[in-house]
Amino acid sequence: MTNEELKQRFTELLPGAIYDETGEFLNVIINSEVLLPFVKELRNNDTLSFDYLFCLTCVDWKDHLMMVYHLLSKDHKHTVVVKAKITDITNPEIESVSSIWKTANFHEREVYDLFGVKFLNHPDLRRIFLDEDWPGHPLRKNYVDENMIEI
Amino acid sequence: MGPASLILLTLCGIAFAGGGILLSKALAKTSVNAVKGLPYECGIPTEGTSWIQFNVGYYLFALIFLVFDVELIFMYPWAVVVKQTGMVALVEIVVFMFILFMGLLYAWRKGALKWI
Amino acid sequence: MSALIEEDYITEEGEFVINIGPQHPSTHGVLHIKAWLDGETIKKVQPHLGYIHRSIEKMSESLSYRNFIFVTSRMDYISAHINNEACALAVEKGLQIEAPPRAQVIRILMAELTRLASHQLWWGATGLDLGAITPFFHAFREREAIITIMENTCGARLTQNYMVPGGVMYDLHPDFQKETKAIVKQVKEKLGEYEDLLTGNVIFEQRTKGVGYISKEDAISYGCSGPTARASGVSCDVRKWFPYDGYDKVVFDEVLDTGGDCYARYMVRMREMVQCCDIIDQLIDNIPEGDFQAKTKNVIKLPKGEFYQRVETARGELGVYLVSDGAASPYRIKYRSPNFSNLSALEHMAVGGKIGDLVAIMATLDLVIPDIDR
Amino acid sequence: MDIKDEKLKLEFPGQVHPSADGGILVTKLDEVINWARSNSLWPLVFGTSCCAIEMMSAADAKYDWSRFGFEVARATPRQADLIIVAGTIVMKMAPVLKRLYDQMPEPKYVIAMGACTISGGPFFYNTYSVVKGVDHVIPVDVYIPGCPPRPEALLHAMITLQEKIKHEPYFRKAKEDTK
Repeated sequence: MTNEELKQRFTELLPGAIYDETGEFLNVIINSEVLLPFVKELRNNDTLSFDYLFCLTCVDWKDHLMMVYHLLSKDHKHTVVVKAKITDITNPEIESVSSIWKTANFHEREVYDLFGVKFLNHPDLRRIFLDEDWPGHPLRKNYVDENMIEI
Repeated sequence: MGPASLILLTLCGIAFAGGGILLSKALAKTSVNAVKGLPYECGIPTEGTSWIQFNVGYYLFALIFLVFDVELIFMYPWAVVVKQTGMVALVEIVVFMFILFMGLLYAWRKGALKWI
Repeated sequence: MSALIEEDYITEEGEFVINIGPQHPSTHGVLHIKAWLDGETIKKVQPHLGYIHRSIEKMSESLSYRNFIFVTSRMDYISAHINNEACALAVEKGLQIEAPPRAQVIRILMAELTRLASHQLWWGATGLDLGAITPFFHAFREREAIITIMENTCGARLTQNYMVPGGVMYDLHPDFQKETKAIVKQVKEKLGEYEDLLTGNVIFEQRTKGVGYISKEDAISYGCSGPTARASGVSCDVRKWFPYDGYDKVVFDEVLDTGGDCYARYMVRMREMVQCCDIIDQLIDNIPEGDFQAKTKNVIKLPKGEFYQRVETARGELGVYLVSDGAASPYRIKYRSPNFSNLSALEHMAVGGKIGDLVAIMATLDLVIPDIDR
Repeated sequence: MDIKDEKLKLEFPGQVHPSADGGILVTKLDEVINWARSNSLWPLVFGTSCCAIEMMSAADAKYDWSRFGFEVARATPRQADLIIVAGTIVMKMAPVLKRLYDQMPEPKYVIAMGACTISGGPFFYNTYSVVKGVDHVIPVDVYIPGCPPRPEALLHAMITLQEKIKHEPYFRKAKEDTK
């Protein structure tokens, strides 16, 4: 399906979505509360069937966190990037999608480890790279580390 | 070939083995630290105990091995005298091995050899 | 797969946990796997990562667009060229420039040589893991020859920093073509020898057939890519789906298998080696003339926005997600590494199997640990 | 680029040991022991990242470190005499490396292979999790620069280590370490 059809289908599912086509893929920007039902529909709907989540990450824009989900449908060969905006920076929280795509389990643990975003009802939310008692979350822009030699 | 040479042989054995160990204990420089005595498990402190119940299959395997090990021990004295005794010894050993072979078949049929 | 044995002899209070830890010959690096055992059968597998987490993504945020490329060859160092090519392509996508045709062909040649050398190292290491010492020495004979060819052109053996935004750093070594033809011919002859050593071996087949099965849906759901996914029938070759650098002009077919077990993953990589040789044969004789690098400014500044570039490394799909806010260094870079997702499927494949199967599964997953930890 | 200077002057944690001297008989005995030891150094199978591949190339037929007696690479520290730290050591890996080093029997030696083990290498700036140099964790005998160093460089480092072992005092009285 082309971007127009996709956009038209998404507005049916979620009227409040904002679209951005400047980049290579169609970006759908929604806020983090409505993520899970919307994304579950993307996965289970036969005409959309986004079954391959190939990149899940987070970008720290200083005033808000943006969760980015790159989705591809193996059957229909169309791609969409779902961006969930988390406004609460102090303790960011979002629904976990690991029940839909099993690859999200590890990716979400990495985002929790490096960004501090808590994923609700994630099966096994532990820090994946750093020790449990590591102060702070390194990839946040406000992360400060005294023994990191910076240039 | 009297008892003297036997005693001499055991003494030399003990001296050779004991000497090696004592020499290395005296000369070798040893470093003692906290983790030296602890078990090595890929660089991570071990977790939990290994004193737990494990599958009975392992015990059965060991048992069957023991049976054939002992069988071999009986063959040594047999091999020494088989020349003098002639055909009778051969028949004896065949019967002996046949009985043990039937034991193996029984264990096999009962599934003791099925690896867990 | 074989379910757990019917009655569970183990009383629950004694859980037998072993660490197939950071320093272990079969983990090809510092991957720590905690395995809960019942006798020899694996009940639960839990990979612990972070023993080689070198904070590459934090570091890339402070490097310029020319420097961050060469950090990625320290991530998946066995397919270093292809990693650098991914970053160079991402920057070119940002600048909307194209590498000249000669540079594109050189990039494809170097990428396929890297894939060949990487599969050979994987083949030697798999033999080593499953108890055969000789494949290791046979594999490194061809691999050393390929590395010497690359060394003559790029100057480095393992982490060849050769790809720059806009093309490649230098031109080819004068007798690059002659040597590459010789090595490709040698690899084609020796592949028969590889087959005799491992593929036909009865012990190898018993150790890998039916072990570590993963179905097509699970492979997609776990995000597997590369030979690991193609062995379960998932068509995911980035060179076919999203061709880059002129891969659409090259005739080769995507190697697919429906076995889904360790033996299928092994056979997919063996047949991929033949595909690499075919690609190199097609291109080695008609490398177009012209300059090997497009003009770019000294200090590269990408326009504000985000760019995603995918490449097919020897282990799967490497994605570079580059967010730039117009400054001289990237605002945020996420490397979607193939081994990270392939590893997440390890628990699905290993539970129920034996300890020896876990080693066979890890060998055929072809993991490179710094690519997982970044 | 304002690098804070006082942070860069990390103190050099290693010590320098002067070589010893002694009579004819004792030196001859030392030579025999050191000759035996230096020609049968068993490395531990320990590679964290890229340098491990160059170590494999050195172990392989073309560069072949078994010409110098290094062929037997043991998987457990209990039977290894030498750790070739091949690759970056990060903070989560440092206690593991220290534990492996402690569990090795005497005499044990360390070769720090690659720029990462000397000073953190390419991961010196802006990294929060890398140990800047492996001599913060374990005492090192021979350093090899390079990222990754060539197999010949690794062989040269091993020969240097063998030279160092050949001069090690065993029965001879070692001079007091001049602090």
